[in-house]
Amino acid sequence: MSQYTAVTDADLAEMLSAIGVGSVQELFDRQIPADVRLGRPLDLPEGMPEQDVYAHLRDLAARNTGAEDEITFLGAGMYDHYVPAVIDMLLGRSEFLTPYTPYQPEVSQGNLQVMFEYQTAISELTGLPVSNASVYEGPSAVASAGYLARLANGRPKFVVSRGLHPHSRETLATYAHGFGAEIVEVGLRDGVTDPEAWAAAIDGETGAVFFAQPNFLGAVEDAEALAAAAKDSPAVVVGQYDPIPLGVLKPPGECGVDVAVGEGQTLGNRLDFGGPSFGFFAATEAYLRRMPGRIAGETVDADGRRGFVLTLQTREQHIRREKATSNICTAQALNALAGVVYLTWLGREGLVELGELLLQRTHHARERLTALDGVTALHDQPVVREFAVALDVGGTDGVRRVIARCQEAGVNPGYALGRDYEEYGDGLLVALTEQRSAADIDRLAEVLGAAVAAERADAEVAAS
Amino acid sequence: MSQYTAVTDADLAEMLSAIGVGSVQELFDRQIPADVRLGRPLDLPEGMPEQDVYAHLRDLAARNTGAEDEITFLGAGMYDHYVPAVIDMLLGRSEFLTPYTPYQPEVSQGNLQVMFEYQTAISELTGLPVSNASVYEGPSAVASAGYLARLANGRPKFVVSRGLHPHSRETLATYAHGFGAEIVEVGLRDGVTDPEAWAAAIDGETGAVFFAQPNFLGAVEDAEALAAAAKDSPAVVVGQYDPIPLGVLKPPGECGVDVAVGEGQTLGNRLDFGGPSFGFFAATEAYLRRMPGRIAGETVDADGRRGFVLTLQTREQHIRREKATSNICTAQALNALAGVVYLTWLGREGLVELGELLLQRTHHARERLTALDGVTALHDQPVVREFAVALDVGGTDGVRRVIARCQEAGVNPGYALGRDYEEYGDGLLVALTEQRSAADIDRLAEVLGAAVAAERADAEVAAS
Amino acid sequence: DRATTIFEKGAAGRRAFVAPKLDVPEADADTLLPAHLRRSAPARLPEVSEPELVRHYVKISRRNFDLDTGFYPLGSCTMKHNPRLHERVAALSGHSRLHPMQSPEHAQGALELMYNLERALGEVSGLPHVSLQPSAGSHGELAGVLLTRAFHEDRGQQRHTVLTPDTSHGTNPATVTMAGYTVVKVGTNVDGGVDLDDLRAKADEDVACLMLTNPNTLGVFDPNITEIARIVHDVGATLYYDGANLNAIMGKARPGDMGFDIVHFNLHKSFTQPHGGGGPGSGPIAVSERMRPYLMNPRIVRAQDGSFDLDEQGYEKSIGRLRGFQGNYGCFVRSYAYICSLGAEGLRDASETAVLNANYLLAKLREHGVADKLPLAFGELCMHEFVLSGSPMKKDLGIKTLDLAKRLLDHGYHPPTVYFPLLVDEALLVEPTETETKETLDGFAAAIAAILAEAAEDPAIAQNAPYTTPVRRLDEAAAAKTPRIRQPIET
Amino acid sequence: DRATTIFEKGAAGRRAFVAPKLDVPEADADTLLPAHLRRSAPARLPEVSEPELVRHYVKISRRNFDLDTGFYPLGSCTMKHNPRLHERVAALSGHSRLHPMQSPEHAQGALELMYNLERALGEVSGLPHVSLQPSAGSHGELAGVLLTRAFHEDRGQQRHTVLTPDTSHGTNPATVTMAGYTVVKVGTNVDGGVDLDDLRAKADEDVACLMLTNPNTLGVFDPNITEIARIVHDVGATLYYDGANLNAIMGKARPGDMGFDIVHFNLHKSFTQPHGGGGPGSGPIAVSERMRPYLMNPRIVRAQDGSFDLDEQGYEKSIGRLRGFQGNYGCFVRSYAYICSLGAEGLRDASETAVLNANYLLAKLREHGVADKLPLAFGELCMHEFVLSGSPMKKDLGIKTLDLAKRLLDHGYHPPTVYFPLLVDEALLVEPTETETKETLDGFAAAIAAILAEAAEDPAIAQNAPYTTPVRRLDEAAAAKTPRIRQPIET
Repeated sequence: MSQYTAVTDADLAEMLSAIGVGSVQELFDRQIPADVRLGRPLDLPEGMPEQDVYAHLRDLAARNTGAEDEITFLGAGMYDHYVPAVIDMLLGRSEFLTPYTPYQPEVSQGNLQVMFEYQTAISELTGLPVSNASVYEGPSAVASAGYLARLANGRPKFVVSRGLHPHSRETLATYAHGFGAEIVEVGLRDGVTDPEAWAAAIDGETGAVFFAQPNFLGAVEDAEALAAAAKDSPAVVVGQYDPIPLGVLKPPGECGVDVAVGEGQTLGNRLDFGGPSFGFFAATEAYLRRMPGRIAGETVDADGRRGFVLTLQTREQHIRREKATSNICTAQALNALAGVVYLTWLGREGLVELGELLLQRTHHARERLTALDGVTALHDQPVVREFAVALDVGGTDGVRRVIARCQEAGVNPGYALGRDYEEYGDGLLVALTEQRSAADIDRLAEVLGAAVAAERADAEVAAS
Repeated sequence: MSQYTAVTDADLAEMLSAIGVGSVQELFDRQIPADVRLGRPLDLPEGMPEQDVYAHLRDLAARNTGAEDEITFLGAGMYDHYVPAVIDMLLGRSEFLTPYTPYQPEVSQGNLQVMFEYQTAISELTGLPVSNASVYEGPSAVASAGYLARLANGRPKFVVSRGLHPHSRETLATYAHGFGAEIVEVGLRDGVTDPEAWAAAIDGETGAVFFAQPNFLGAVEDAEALAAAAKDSPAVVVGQYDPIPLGVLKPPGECGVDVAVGEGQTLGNRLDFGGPSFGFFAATEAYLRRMPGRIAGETVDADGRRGFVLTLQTREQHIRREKATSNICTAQALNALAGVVYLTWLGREGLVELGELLLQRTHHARERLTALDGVTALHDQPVVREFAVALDVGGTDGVRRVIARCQEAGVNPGYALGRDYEEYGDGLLVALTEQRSAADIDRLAEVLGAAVAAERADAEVAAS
Repeated sequence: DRATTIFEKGAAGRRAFVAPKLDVPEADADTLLPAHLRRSAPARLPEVSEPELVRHYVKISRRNFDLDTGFYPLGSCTMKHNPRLHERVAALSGHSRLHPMQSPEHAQGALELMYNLERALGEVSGLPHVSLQPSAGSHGELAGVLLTRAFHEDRGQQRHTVLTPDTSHGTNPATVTMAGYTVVKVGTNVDGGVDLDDLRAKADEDVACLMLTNPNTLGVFDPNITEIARIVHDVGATLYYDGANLNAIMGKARPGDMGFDIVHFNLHKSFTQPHGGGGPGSGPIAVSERMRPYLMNPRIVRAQDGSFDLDEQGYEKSIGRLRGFQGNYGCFVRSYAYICSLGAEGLRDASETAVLNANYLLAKLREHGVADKLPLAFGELCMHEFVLSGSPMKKDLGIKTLDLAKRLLDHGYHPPTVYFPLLVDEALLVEPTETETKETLDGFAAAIAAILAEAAEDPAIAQNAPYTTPVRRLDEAAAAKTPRIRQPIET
Repeated sequence: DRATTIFEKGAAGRRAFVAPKLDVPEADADTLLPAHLRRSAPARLPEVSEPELVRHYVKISRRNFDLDTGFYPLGSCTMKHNPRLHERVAALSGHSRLHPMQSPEHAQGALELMYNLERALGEVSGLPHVSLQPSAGSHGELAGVLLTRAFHEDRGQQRHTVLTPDTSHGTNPATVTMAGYTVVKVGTNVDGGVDLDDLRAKADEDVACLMLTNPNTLGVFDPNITEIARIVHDVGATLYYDGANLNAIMGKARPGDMGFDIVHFNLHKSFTQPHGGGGPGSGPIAVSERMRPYLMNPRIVRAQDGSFDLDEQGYEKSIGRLRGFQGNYGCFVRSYAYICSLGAEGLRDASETAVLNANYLLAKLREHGVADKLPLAFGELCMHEFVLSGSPMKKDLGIKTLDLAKRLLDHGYHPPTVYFPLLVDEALLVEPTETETKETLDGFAAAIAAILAEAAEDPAIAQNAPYTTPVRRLDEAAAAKTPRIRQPIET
């Protein structure tokens, strides 16, 4: 018996007697062949009282530098937005936290309605009529869009902008290798997808095209133009979107995008070192029955009252098995709840205000940093919440050292682009959220300026 | 309109029209005379977005040294026991967090049952048949017991052991000055209430006697003997108990105590810099109708189903007004909920195990510290979770400096008794909880030993 | 199902707690603690696993009505929305695990917070000297009356009576008695304010204090407040402000400017603490210059260098302590966060909206034509709350205020306060608060109208309500007659 | 009341969000973002105040059945108690606000936690090489089949089929297709295990893998597992272990010791994550030595000095990434805390009690004489779950398994999984888990018996159940026919 189990000695005697066995071990001995029974205790540490587990996990936490421990401008796919307290409270409610997938809709109306509301919010955000109730996260959502295209048109070629998040490109490649599709990558020019190379890459064998908005360098792409280039091909046009900038950016539904996917972390979810969060997945009406994952739909009960159910389940693995549109089962219901609560908390005006604020602060930060010695803009495209600069410090190793210098001063200046882009070895990707004030930007400029100067001085000394 | 109010411009127009006034200001102008209207904005800072309020409160928190920031042996009335996570979760539920006093029992059965269960738990803990549903906190519970005695027998003299918490003695004195009772203090000898002085102080004019178990020096009193000394007087025997040691100590109900009160913080409540917590208040049957505060009782509903209500309300201020047994209204329902959940979490065996563990660790810590140069026991009485030592460092200022030295090394060694007891100017009160391990005790011995030695060395230098 | 308590659940030997190991050399336990001091049998606490514990309390929690689920217009209690940010910031370990005996140098954040809160409360009340110590409003009242006693004693006077209007909260007279004074009631005039003639007749040199709420429990702001203050001060008494109704006037008027000497705040009302099923609360007091010397110690002081300290002797003529430590700090954190969130403008908006909502609800009830059955007890307008009299309803429809209240439960609303204030027959004290929407107020007014219409057809429906609640009407008389106040335990 | 969504609440202009002030010099917004890239009209999100938001979601939450309120024996889902400690530790800012791109030097605690968790999972499964990356069980399955593909390709082989038993979870065949293979079903023998003859017949050089659950979804531990492994390995295929049922064997038997090459864990099942209404989950995989080179990158490595790093090229023949970043770290924290709390002995106790509880419930149902209406589909005993067939019940009493399930809702229980596994007619898959008490199991068995007795009298009662739920039976066909999958918004 542990703190979580409840079989007292008296219970045990009664239970064994009812079953008709002499011991618990007998239940195992009679069912598991001796040669595969584990004849020893697991080689794991002894269990601990709650207070000690807490202390251990707290000690581990203390050995991480979180967003409360430094002024961070790290982005590159996840962003330190403020998560309002109502989200903690609602997600902590047993009623949302502990049920499973709403297989019994009569006692799952809370979850099902949340899904329905979430789908509505995503549909509004993307300007697309169809949303599922979430997939795992961003990059696998991109890969799932690839599988949708594979099922929809069977064409073997995927044209992928190099502006997509590196993890999205890698994940798509992993999936595509399985179901048999070939990736053609299109490079960036002036910070955005090279329009000519993009158009040239798309042909009758193209099953899907993929771009990111904004792209990994923070640049706003001309999504309409990218989509238009695929208009005459069979390709499914897939856009990977950062949802927060959609407060000010033209939505995919108005740009000719067929499937809009993306990372939902920024919508009310913690950073959590990368997960759990959720991926959103929205599409035009044409792909409704190709969608992966759960979808909630409205209906009525036996008394004619409004209610919600999981619908179009014939797409899903538990019904269709090998013919399913996806193998996804457990997805991210709780994280999607955070998403719709966050969007509700922001509200119609708030999302726009947030976007406009980021636009101004990002512009200001770009101005401030590119005014520093040794710092230049990597591109001049419009940016909403993230931008890239080049540091004249001799490439990726220099950039990494500059970052380390800044972190020593309590500022994390961003992401070294050289980790993923050889061609931007001197690149630094700087992200803003509403939690980074003008004062924080000043501090970044001060610390980064000093770090670049110090790095260059050290390099000179080393060279001399 | 703020984030918490919801009157849109359209709402406002409709509402004013329904009321028949032209503006909100008119509602005030017509009701508040001009000469007492505030004709200017309040001189307070501008409101802030949630993220900024969070950041501000976090910055303030960071400027405190909490029990997560040092190894602390501070006690002296509140103790750093581990608060299990189930308590946060249950207290955070809207259903417990946000209702008010259960004036409508039909929709307050949750709260009322919690009160009933809490009363049962306190009754079991104290061995007394009657418990109310909580009072504010420890020291005011002592004072409330004084008021009960005042109403019960009207005698003007309170005999108070100097072993009571200083805050309890001060609070009792403040209250007693109001309702007219005189305090006679009985000193300590060998760490416990001087039995002869105690017996001598009690007479026919004594309305109540007060002792603490364990007392402020951590010593276990002979409660039975103290109570017996008052047997032939009209006095109400009041014991102020620390609830955790009641796992191993003889309960007040078996010691001749009439009213047992105490600080409930240790039962599942946070330190919170001193509050909110709760005071418990238990008594013999004779005082049932003299009890202050809410009491829940069992009854049946119109269909014969078991239910709970506030009962014996004719004691209370909202019914009896100036004839009430107390003026208490809002008390500590949520903290008392933490108390009963904590006692349930510990369980029948757990409370005993905890007491035995503290007994051993406290003994060990006393042995370790009194083995240090310059550290001696202040008394040799049995101790359960706290003990007092004397530091040979020249009095209270020296003790304070020793404490500061220890804190610099990350250990808070305890409480300087000289803050409250002139006669123990060299005293240090050291408290244990289950969160202070043997390794922590070792560390304390090491740090305290070094600090005492350093203090004495400095004193020698200064003297020479 | 029969309600079962946690003591009726579980089984011998089950547990949620895992004890830390004995990690010190084991000494003989009986030597450490001799038998005559020892407990002979363990307290018969519940024996359950963690899953059982969680399920029990989650389940019974759902037998409560709560503010997050529905409208809770409980007059005089200010059941406004509780922002969840406050729970988050109060839980930060630098606040929640700060020991009250920590040295001030290591509690600078806490002391600054308390200092700032004192200043904010001083500004809102117009009384500059603040002590945060009292644990609740009633505790603040006791502080105020004991301050009054100290004030008079300091002047060599022994006064014996305290005046309280007949509209006052029950805590006022109860406090007066606890503080060793005798209550003298003052009447109410036709407008719902203090009867000035009665006051003048009773105000003499034996009066220590007049305790007043303004607006009072009728929701009426006393227009004669300046005159009242003059009368009271003329006989050398103090004027005490019961802050329960402060939510009506934040940023609009200040007790200090009206002539009050002492005010208590209910942080859990005006400054939105979760009410927790009846606590915790917090009842700071603010006082005028002449009452300052008697305030409770310790006092928070700020040094020249900006650092903070707790001065145990800060007030030399202090009445002393009213409780342990520094007060309900966890509550201070929440209310301070509230003040930071709203600022001056937000606090004023709160009071303005509270008064707007109350008047709108009153108007809406009139629109529904319920005024003849449930007339407003006094006046035409109201401040943040109003009192209806159910007397005509009882006479005409045969249902009492209690019946109306119980029937409201079936409509999904928490009823207003009933049978208070005492001077109004069949009183219904309604306080909607500023955080409710117009839609909610509309729905509530419609529900009242529907219940009255229903009663006109069949009063028995309301008389036997509620029907849809976890239990139906409970026998309170039986509970009081044979008190069963704890679970019997057999083993 | 009609269910109303958040989009039907509130009013234009209301808000819960207060935007931070523009604190930088304002630039011309249209210059920063040209019109052709701009949104022309805002997304029509809800407009509500914070109180409205809270009340809406609190209210609808109460329309869910949840594990903290009642028994939830949903077979194959392992609905065991969720310790609240896990939520507390996961919320610590050092975990919850750790950026996934933080440099490893600044994430040593996180990497150590993941490293320790990998080792623990390796020990529990008997397969030493672990990747925590997959987001859920189905994602782990995909990883496993893609690893299998890489394994064969590395040997120059293109195989085309994957074997799955007809008892398998639906995710298995769906995964096979996604990974570019063709499903070949393998039959079940009379004991509920794999039909060895059928397996031998189908196991050929074109088979890439056999995906198996053991115990399988019938709750049957396949006694021929060693022989099965031999057959599979003899044709050069891999053997995949679907870890959904791991809760039956922790500390008792290990997939690695049975001959499996790859196993996925459902942290949200065996290692108790809150299920969140359908996620998040986490689906780490563990593999044998020969599968190691193909594991997903990045790999957590420990240096000589004890420090940890993320090696993006840790596995040279890696199949690549399956998602962004390092996996669902928030889930790792919780499951790691669980393993720390229980230790070796506690995990074994969990599985032993899970199996004990399942067999006891089965025995109790027999005691109630329900076995003739709801016979056990296979065998005599079971592991942690068992499958009943409602076929005789349907024939004799006229109620289907679905009716029984719906009627259980009226008794306050969440029903078991219904109509799965597919090969059992009218299947009812019951998994009580180890965290339930004997009293709960007794109550559930009695409820089943009562429903059968009731149906013998009047089957219409169950046929039309439920009656006491927030809504009654819902028209799923209508929902699928005319999908309404979002709220229409007018303005």
